[in-house]
Amino acid sequence: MIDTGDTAFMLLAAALVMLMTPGLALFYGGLVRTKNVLGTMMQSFICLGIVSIIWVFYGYSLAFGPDIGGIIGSLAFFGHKGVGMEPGPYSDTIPHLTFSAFQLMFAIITPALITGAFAERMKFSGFLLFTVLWSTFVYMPVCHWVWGGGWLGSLGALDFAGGTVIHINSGVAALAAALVIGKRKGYQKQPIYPHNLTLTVLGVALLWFGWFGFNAGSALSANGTASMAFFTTQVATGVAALSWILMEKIHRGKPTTLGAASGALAGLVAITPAAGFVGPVSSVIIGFLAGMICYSGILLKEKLGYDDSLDVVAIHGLGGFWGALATGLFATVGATGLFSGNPKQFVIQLVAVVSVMAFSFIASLILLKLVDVTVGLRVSEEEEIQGLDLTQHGETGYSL
Amino acid sequence: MIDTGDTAFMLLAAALVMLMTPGLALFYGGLVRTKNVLGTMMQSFICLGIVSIIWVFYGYSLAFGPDIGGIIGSLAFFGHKGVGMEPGPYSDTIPHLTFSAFQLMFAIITPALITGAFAERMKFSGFLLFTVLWSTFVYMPVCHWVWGGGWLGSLGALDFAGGTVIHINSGVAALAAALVIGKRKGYQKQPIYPHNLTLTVLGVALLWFGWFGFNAGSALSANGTASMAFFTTQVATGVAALSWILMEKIHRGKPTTLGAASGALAGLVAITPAAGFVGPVSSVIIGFLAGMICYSGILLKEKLGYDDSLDVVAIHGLGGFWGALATGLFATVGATGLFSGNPKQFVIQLVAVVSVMAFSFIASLILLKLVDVTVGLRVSEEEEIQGLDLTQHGETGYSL
Amino acid sequence: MIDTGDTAFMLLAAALVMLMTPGLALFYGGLVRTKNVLGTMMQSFICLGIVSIIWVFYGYSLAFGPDIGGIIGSLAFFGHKGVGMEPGPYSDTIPHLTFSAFQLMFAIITPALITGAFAERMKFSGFLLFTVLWSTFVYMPVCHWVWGGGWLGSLGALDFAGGTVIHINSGVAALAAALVIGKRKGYQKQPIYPHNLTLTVLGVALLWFGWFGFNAGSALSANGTASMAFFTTQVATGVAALSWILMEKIHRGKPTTLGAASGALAGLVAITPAAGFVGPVSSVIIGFLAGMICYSGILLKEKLGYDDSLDVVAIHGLGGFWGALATGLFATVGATGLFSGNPKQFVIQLVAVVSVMAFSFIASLILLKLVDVTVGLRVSEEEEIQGLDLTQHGETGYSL
Amino acid sequence: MKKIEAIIKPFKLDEVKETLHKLGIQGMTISEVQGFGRQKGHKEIYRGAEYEVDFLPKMKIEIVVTSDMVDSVVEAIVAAAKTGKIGDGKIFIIPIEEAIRIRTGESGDSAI
Amino acid sequence: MKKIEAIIKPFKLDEVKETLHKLGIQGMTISEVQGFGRQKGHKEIYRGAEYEVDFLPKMKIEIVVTSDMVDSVVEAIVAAAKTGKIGDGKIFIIPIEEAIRIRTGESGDSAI
Amino acid sequence: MKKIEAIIKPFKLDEVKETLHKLGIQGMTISEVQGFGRQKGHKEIYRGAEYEVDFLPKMKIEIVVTSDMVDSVVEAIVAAAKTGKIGDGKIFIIPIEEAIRIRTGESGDSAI
Ligand SMILES: Nc1ncnc2c1ncn2[C@@H]1O[C@H](COP(=O)(O)OP(=O)(O)O)[C@@H](O)[C@H]1O
Ligand SMILES: Nc1ncnc2c1ncn2[C@@H]1O[C@H](COP(=O)(O)OP(=O)(O)O)[C@@H](O)[C@H]1O
Ligand SMILES: Nc1ncnc2c1ncn2[C@@H]1O[C@H](COP(=O)(O)OP(=O)(O)O)[C@@H](O)[C@H]1O
Repeated sequence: MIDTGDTAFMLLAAALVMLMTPGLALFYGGLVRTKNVLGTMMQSFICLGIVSIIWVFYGYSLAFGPDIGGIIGSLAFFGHKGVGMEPGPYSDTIPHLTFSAFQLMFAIITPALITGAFAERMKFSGFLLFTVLWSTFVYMPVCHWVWGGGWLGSLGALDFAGGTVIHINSGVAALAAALVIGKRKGYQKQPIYPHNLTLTVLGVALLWFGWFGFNAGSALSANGTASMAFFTTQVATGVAALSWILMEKIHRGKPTTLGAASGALAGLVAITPAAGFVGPVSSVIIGFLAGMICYSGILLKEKLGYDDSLDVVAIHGLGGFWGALATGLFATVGATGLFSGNPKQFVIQLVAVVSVMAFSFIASLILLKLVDVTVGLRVSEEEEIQGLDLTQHGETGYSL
Repeated sequence: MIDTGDTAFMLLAAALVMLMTPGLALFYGGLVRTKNVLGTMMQSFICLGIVSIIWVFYGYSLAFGPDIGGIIGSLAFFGHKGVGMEPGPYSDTIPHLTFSAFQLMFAIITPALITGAFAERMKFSGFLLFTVLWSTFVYMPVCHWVWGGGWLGSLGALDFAGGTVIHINSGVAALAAALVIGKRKGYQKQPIYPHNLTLTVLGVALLWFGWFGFNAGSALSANGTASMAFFTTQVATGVAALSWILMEKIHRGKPTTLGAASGALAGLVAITPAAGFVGPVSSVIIGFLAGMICYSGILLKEKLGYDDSLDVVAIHGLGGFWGALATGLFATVGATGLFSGNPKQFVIQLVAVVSVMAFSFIASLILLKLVDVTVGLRVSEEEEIQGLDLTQHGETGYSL
Repeated sequence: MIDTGDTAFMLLAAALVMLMTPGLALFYGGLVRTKNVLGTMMQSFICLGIVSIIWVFYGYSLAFGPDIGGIIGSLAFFGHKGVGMEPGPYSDTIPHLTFSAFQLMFAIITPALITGAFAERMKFSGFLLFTVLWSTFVYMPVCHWVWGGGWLGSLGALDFAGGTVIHINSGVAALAAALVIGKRKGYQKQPIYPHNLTLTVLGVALLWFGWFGFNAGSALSANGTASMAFFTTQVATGVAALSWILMEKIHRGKPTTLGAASGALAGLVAITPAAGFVGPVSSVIIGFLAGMICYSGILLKEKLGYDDSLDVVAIHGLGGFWGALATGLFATVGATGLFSGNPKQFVIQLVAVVSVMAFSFIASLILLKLVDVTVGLRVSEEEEIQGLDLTQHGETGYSL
Repeated sequence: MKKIEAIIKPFKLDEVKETLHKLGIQGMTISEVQGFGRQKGHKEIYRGAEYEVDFLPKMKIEIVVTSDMVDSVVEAIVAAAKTGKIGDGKIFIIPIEEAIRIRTGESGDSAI
Repeated sequence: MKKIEAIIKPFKLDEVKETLHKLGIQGMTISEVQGFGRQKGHKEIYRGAEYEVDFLPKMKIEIVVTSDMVDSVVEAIVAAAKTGKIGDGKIFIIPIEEAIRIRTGESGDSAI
Repeated sequence: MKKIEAIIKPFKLDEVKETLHKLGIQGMTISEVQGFGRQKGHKEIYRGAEYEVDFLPKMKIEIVVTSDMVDSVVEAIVAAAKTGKIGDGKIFIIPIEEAIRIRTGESGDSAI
C-alpha cells in the first residue's frame, strides 16, 4: 500500500537529485575558461532532456524491466506501459512512477559527469550522439546488472546509491574519453585556470544538497536506513573536504577553496556505495581517505599526462572505486564487510568493480571511436581557440 | 485527520515553490543588461514581501474564502481568522495553514512573471503600485474562479497547477504591459544582449526544481497523482528543451544554451495545467510542441514589433494557452479529454482560457493606465540610459 | 514508533538547513571585495567540515547527551554510540540519527554566521582554531542550556528554532570579534563596496528557502505547529524586507536590493524564536519591527565606529534579541506571552537572553585573545591589501 | 600619421562607429575606461550609508590615421558623440612615428 | 600640451586622485591594466598544481595638461604613489598636438 | 625613448611575452581592448534573432624602450604574433619625451 511518508520522501528525493545535474553544470562551468562556460554547462543541462526522452520510451525498461538472463531488462515497460500510480516491483510503499522518476535522475547525471573529461574541446553534435549511445549501451545495462535484477545484484554486490553504477562507470568512461579525444591545446604548457570559482562553490553546494536525496533516497523509504545514509553522507563529505585541504597544505603550503569543494565531492562519491551500510565513525574514515586518495589521483594524472580536464577519473573513478571497496570493508548495517568478519563481501565488491570497469572502458572506447568516425568528436583548432560558446552555440557567457 | 506524509509533502512543496521566485529573479536578471540586473531581480524578489502581506490580510480570503456568487471569496478569512492548524475546506489531511502557505507561493510568483515584459524601463514606484493592484483585482479573482469555488471551477475547467490562473493570466497581463509602456530605447536598432547567462541557467534550474513542488504539490497529497504530475513535469520539460534547440538548429544553425533554458521553461509552463491529468507519452508530445510553439511565438513578436523584453507573452502566455488546450485534448488520468472521447472538456477549456484572457487583458490595461497617470510607469530617457540599478536603487550589480 | 511522514519531513528539513551554510557563503561572498570573495566563502563552507567531525565525536554528546547539572551533556554519546536508527530521547517518531543530523546543521551555521564580523582580514589558520574552540566551548553549552535539558530550558525559556542559541549567540560573538580584530584598513575612509550583489541575492534566497527547514523543522514533526512556523516565517520575512526598504526610502531616498535582502534576513532571524508560538498577524508585526530595528542597528554601528564588516551584530544579534523578546510578548500558540496575560514569560525571556549574551561575549573574548596570542587572528597589512584569496588560498575568484 | 584618442559616453559608441565607417575608416581599437572630470558622479547606497562615486564609465576610441584625415575624423566624432551636456568627453591628437601591420610586416600609411 | 601616463599600484589610486585634485587638475581618465616588470607576480594553486602568475594588476592614469603643468603633476604623482617598494610603477610623458572638447568643439589649452 | 603599442590576438600573448623576455625587455603593460578592422566579427544568437558582433577581443601591449631598441622589439613582436591570417593586428610607434620611475624618482633611459 502506498505510504504517504515514503512517497513524499521519494518525490522530494527525486527533485533533489534532479537539481544535482544543474549543480554539476555550475561546478564544471566555473572550472573552465570563460569562452567555454556555456558550452560546458550545456553539456550537463541537456542531459536532462536527452535522457528523459530515452527513459520514457526504452531506458527504464532496459534497466528495470523484467530481467533477461541477468544481462538486461526486457522492453515490457516500453513507453512506461504498466508503470503507473500503483506500487511496482521495486517497492510496496511508493507508486511505481515515483521509483522510475527517482531512477531517471540517476540516469541523467551519470553521462553528465563524463563531460568533465572532454570539457573545452568536444563538438556539441558529437557529444549528443555519444550521450545517446552511452546511455543506451553502457548505463542501462550496468544499472540493470546491479539494481535491476541483473547478475551483479544476484551475486550480492553492495552498491547503496551508485558507487559502481554511477561513479566508477562514469569515471572509467571519462578515462576512455580523455584518451580518445586527446589533450587541450596548450595543456601543461600554458596554465588553464578556472574562470569563476563562485560558480564552482555554488555547484558543489547544490550537489551536496541534492546528494541527500541521492543517498538517503536510495533507501526508498523514510526510515532508519535513510537516516543512517543521510548522516554518513554529511559526515564523510565534510571530513573529505578537510582531508583534501590538509593534503594541499602539506603539498603546496595553502588550503584552497577549490580544494575544499573538490574534497567534498570526493567524499560524496566515496560514501555513495556505503552510505546505508556503515556507521558514523566508519564514514569519518571513508571520507578522510577519500580526500587523500582523490587528491593523489590528480597528482598521478599530472604525471601520466592525459588531459582529463576536470578530473572525473580522479574524483569519480577513484573515489567510486575506494567507496565500493570500503563498503566491502566497513559494512555493518544490514550487511557485513571484511572488518566484521565477512571477507567474501570484499571479494564480491572487487569482482563487481572490476567487471564494470572493464565493460565500461571497452564499451566507451568503441562508442567514442564510432562517434569520431561519424559526426566527429573534437572541434577544429580554430574553434578551440575561439571557444565552445561562440562556435558551438553562438553565445557568450558574460557581457558585464 | 492530519496525515504527516501529506503535510511533510505539502510544506516542502511550498518551500520549493517559494524558491521559484528568486529563481525567476536570477533567470530574468541574467537576461538584461548589466545596468539593470538588480532592478530586474528586485522586481521579482520584492513580490515575496508585497504579496505575503496582502495574503495574510485579505488576499487568501478573496481567493479562497467562502464563495460569493462564483466571483470572489468573502472576507471571512481576513487576517487568517479561522485559518489554523486544523484541516480546512480544501483538504482533510493537511493543516489549513499549509494549504494557504502553498497557495501564497503561487500568488507571489504570478505578478513576478509579468515583470519580464516591462524589464529595463519600469519605475520602481510604478511597479510597486501596479503589483498591489494587479494582485488584488486580477490574480485573486481569477484564482477564485478556477480553484476557490468560483464559476470556472464549477464549469469543470481543468487546471492542474495553474496554466490558466498563473501562466495565461500573467502572459496576457504582460502583453498589456508591453503595449502600454512601449519599447525600450534602441530596441530592434541596437542589439540588446543578456549580460550573464550563467545566472539564467541557474535561474531555470531553480525554477525546474521548484516546479516539482508546484505541479506535484498541486495534488495536495503524496499520492499517485502527485507522482504522475512529477513524472510528466520532468519529461515535458526535458523534451521541450530539446525541441526548442532543434528549432534553433533548423532556423539559425546553432542550438543555444539560452534556447535550452527557454525551452525548459516553455515545457514547464505547458505541462502545468495538464501535469496530473495526462500520461508519460502525452507529456512527451505536450513538451515537444511547447518548445516549437513558444519559439515561434518569439519570432512572431519580432515581426509584430512590440517589446516584451523577456518574452513573457511567448513563453507564459502562449505556453499556458497550449497547455490548457492540451489538457482538454490529452487528459486520461482522473478526467478525460477530446482524444479519449470527451470533446466537451476541450470546449470547457477553451471557454476558461478565453474568459481569463479577456478579463486579464482588459483589467491589466486599466490598472496600467491608472498607474501611468498617478505615480508613472516609465523612467525618464536619461534614467533608462543610466540603468535601473543606479537610478531606482542607487546600486550597481558588480564591481569585479 | 517511527513515522515515515515525520522522518521524511525531518530528513528534508535537515537537507534544507544544510543548504543554508553555502547560502550564507554566497550572501557574505557577494558583499566583500573581489579579492576576498573566496576567502570569505571558504570560512562558511569549511564549517561544514569542521563542525561535522566535532559533532560525530563529542559535539552532539556535549549538547544533547544526558544532562550534567543543567550545564552540559555527558560524553555518553561519544562517537554517536547509541545514537542509531531507533527513536531517541528527543522524539518518538523519528530515528535518533535524524534528530542528530538536523541539529548538526544548526551547529554548522552558527559559527559560520560569525565570520561576517571579521570578514576581509582574518587569518585562515586563526579562523580554523577559533571555530573549533568556539563550537566546543560556546555553542555546545548554550545549545545544551536551551534545548538539551539544561537550565534555561528548565526555566521555561522559549526558543522555537534558535533565536537565542544561534542568533544572539553568534551576534554577540561577532561583536567581540569585531572589537578584538579591529577595523579593516581604509574603513570609513574609502568606500568598501559589495563586489557582486547577484551572489548576495542568491544567497539570501537559499537562506530563506533553507530557513523553512530550520523553523518548520523545529517542530520535529509534520504537524500543525510546523505549518504555523512555516507560515509565520514566510510572512515575517517578506514584511521585514518591505520595512527595511521603507526605512531606506525615508532615510536615503531610495530602496535598495541589498536592503530588501538584508531586511529579509532580519525577518528570518527575528521570527526564528517565535515561529511556532505566534499567529500570522503577530508575525507581521514582528517582521515589520525587525526590519526597522536591524536597519537602525546598522546606523548605530556607523556611529559607534566598530567594524562589523557584514553587520552580524545588527542583523543576528539585534534581530535575535528582538525576536526572543517578541516571543515573550506575542506567544499565543502552545504558550502564552505578555500580551496574553503572562508577564512571567517575558521576564524568563529576558533572563535567557541576558545570560547568553553575557556568557557568549566573555567566552568569545577569551577565545579570540587565545587565538591571537597563539596562531594569530589577523593577516598582515600587505596581505590585507592583496586580499585573502591570494594570500590565504593562492586563488582568485574570477578570471573573466 | 596621427593617433586620435577620443573619450566618449558609452551609449554614443554605436553612432560614432557608424559615422566613422561612412568616412571610410577601416580600423579602430576601443577600450573601457573611467573618467573624472567636470561631470559629477553618482551616489551609491550601501546599508544606510551613502557614497559618492566620482568616476564615470567612458569609452576610449583609438584610431590611427594619415595626417590628412585627422580633421575630418575629429569633426565626425564631435558630430556623433555630442549631446551638448557636460561629460561628452575629449579628443586628443598624438603623433605616430610609424605603423606596422603584423600580418604582412608592411609599414607606413599602407599599414593602417 | 602633454599627456602624462602613470602606471601605479591600484590601492594608491585614491591618494593620487586627491593630490591631483589639490593641484587643480580637473580631468583624468583611468583604466585597469596588467603590468609586467621587476616586481614578481604570485603563485596560484589549482588542484595540486602551482602556476606562476607573472602579471600584476595596475592602474593607468592618463592626464592631458598644459606643458607648464607637467613637472608639478609628475611630482605630485610620484609623491602620492610611492611606497618605496618595487613595482611602484612609471610615468611617461607623451606629446599632444591638439585637444578638442566634444561638448563645445573648442580646442587647445582651454579644451582640457 | 619610444612607446611601442601593439594590438595583437589574445592567444598570442604568451608567445609575444616570451620573445620579449628573450630580448631582455624588463617591463611592459598590457590591457584588454576590442578591435574593429578588416577581420570580421562573429554572429551571436539570442532567442531566434541573430546579431553581428563586429568587435573582436584583442590585447594591447605597451612597451617603452630606448630608441635603439625599437627595431628589434618590433621585429620580435611581428615574429611572435603573426599567424598570417587577417586580424593579426598593428604596431604603432609613439614618441616619449620623458620617463620617470615612481619608486626612485629617477628619470630618463634608466627609468624604464
Ligand atoms: N585633462 C584630461 N586628461 C585626460 N582625460 C580627461 C581630461 N579632462 C577630461 N577628461 C576625460 O573626459 C571626460 C569628460 O570630461 P568632463 O570634464 O566631465 O566633461 P566635458 O568634456 O564635457 O568638459 C572625463 O570623464 C575624462 O574621462
Ligand atoms: N618599459 C616599460 N614599458 C611599459 N610599462 C612598463 C615598463 N616597465 C615597467 N612598466 C610598468 O610599470 C610597472 C612597474 O614596474 P616594475 O619594474 O615592476 O617596478 P618599478 O617601477 O618599481 O621599477 C610594471 O608592472 C609595468 O606595468
Ligand atoms: N587605424 C587603426 N587604428 C587603431 N587600431 C587599428 C586600426 N586598424 C586596425 N586596428 C586594430 O588592429 C586590429 C587588426 O586589424 P585588422 O584590420 O582586422 O587586421 P590586419 O591587422 O591583419 O590588417 C583591429 O582589430 C584593431 O584593433
